[in-house]
Amino acid sequence: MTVTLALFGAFRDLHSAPTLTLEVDGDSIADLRAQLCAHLEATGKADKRGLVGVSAFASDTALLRDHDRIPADGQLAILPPVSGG
Amino acid sequence: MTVTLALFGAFRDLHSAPTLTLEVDGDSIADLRAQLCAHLEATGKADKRGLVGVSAFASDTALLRDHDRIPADGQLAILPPVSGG
Amino acid sequence: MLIENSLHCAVLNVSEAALDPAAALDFVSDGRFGGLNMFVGKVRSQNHGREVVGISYDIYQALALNVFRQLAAEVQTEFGPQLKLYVAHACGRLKVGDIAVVVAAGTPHRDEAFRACRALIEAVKHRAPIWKQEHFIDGDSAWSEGCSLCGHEHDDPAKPPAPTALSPNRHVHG
Amino acid sequence: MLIENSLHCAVLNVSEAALDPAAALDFVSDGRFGGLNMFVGKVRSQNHGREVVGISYDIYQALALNVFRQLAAEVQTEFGPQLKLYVAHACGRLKVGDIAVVVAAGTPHRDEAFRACRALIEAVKHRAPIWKQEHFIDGDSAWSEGCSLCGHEHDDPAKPPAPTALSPNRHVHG
Repeated sequence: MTVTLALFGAFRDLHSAPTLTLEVDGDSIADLRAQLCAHLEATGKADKRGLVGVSAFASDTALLRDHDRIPADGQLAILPPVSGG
Repeated sequence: MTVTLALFGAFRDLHSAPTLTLEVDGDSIADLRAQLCAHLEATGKADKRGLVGVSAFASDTALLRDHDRIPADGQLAILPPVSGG
Repeated sequence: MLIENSLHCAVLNVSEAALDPAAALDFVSDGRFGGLNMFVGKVRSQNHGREVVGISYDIYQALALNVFRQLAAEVQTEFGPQLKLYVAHACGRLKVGDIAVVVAAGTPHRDEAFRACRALIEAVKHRAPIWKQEHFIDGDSAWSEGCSLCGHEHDDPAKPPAPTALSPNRHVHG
Repeated sequence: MLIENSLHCAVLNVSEAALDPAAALDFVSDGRFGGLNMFVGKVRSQNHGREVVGISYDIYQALALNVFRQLAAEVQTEFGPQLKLYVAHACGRLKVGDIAVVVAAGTPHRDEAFRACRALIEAVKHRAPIWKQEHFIDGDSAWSEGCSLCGHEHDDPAKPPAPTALSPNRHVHG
């Protein structure tokens, strides 16, 4: 499925757009996480793999855990460790 | 000596003036405390004796303990239990 | 000793000036400080189940200002010199919703700001020469029971009344 | 569920509006409440020994508002329905001294006001989808290390970097 991943914080540096579009084989957040790491490695951004490992995924309303399914509309966000306030 | 005692809080009800003048035999705060109680009893205000027991005495700059001397100018205040804020 | 300009203390007669929380925040702000905490005490409409319409504060002003400075110095001793403190208390008759006291602390980090502000308002409540007279809706008024400033060292010529379950705020010789 | 009108949440773009502590105090005021506590977080000029000239906050706004409501509901569960809460966070580029976040709590008594305000700012700092990029005087910028929102239940495909003494704020899977 096609996933559109909104980018925040340190993931803003990945590229100039505010989202990253990715074809994901599988439907779980764990699948997305693994394939995002592979994508980063393949595109010369292996330095961000560690950050993916400590990042969460979320929709507008909730955090998504690794066993959760990717939302049907493929719209979600990757949230690196937060530092508000 | 002549003591002028500024009245605050519940001691405001003692009479209409903001101070009470008292002749004290002795020079310690303990003397003042005992003679204030006697004065209250003699003037029909024995109901305030309990309040004197939990009250402190002070000058503009410091609390005075029972073993302290009454300031030479005889100016001090009686402080019932406080309830600021 | 408090560093110059790191402390603001005031007693304000309500007929002349109202307490100003914005001024408190401004005062404790500093380019080095990331955390500001402020406590605002207001007159509330109920106390011990009785409806309150107002409170009169009686303050021994000269001593109160000296006590505020002393309490602030103690807080600064605990939290260190990177600290600005503000304390202002209203004197006179207030109505429900009016501000009785403003305490604020500014520090580099938020934990110290919260703890310093809390320490200072607790000290002001328990140790400053301030008395509260509540005015009830039925026309009755009463001076609040409070915290005794007596030390433990003296012999009382008069026995203090025993605290009761009806006077939970009474700290006899506390 | 929060009682209607007992919670105000906002994310404000600094190009459009500044945070307003006075509005926060007004919001959490109530005739029943004697205690208001407010935390104001400001951009400070130093962090980990480096001179900071500004901070950019990046916020996932839709989720942040939902998270603020969830965190406030948790605080209300802890402290009860006699509580008003306010939380507002700035989004965009701030300079030293600008306000980044305002959290306030109003309650009948001061202890709950302090504790509810503290609980809410801690939750906002650790759990809201907000990211801070510090701008240093030498022209360098860096996203702050922060608190991971990952649960502990997943198997990481990539090993997280170990925390080091130089990154005391890093809570890996915290």
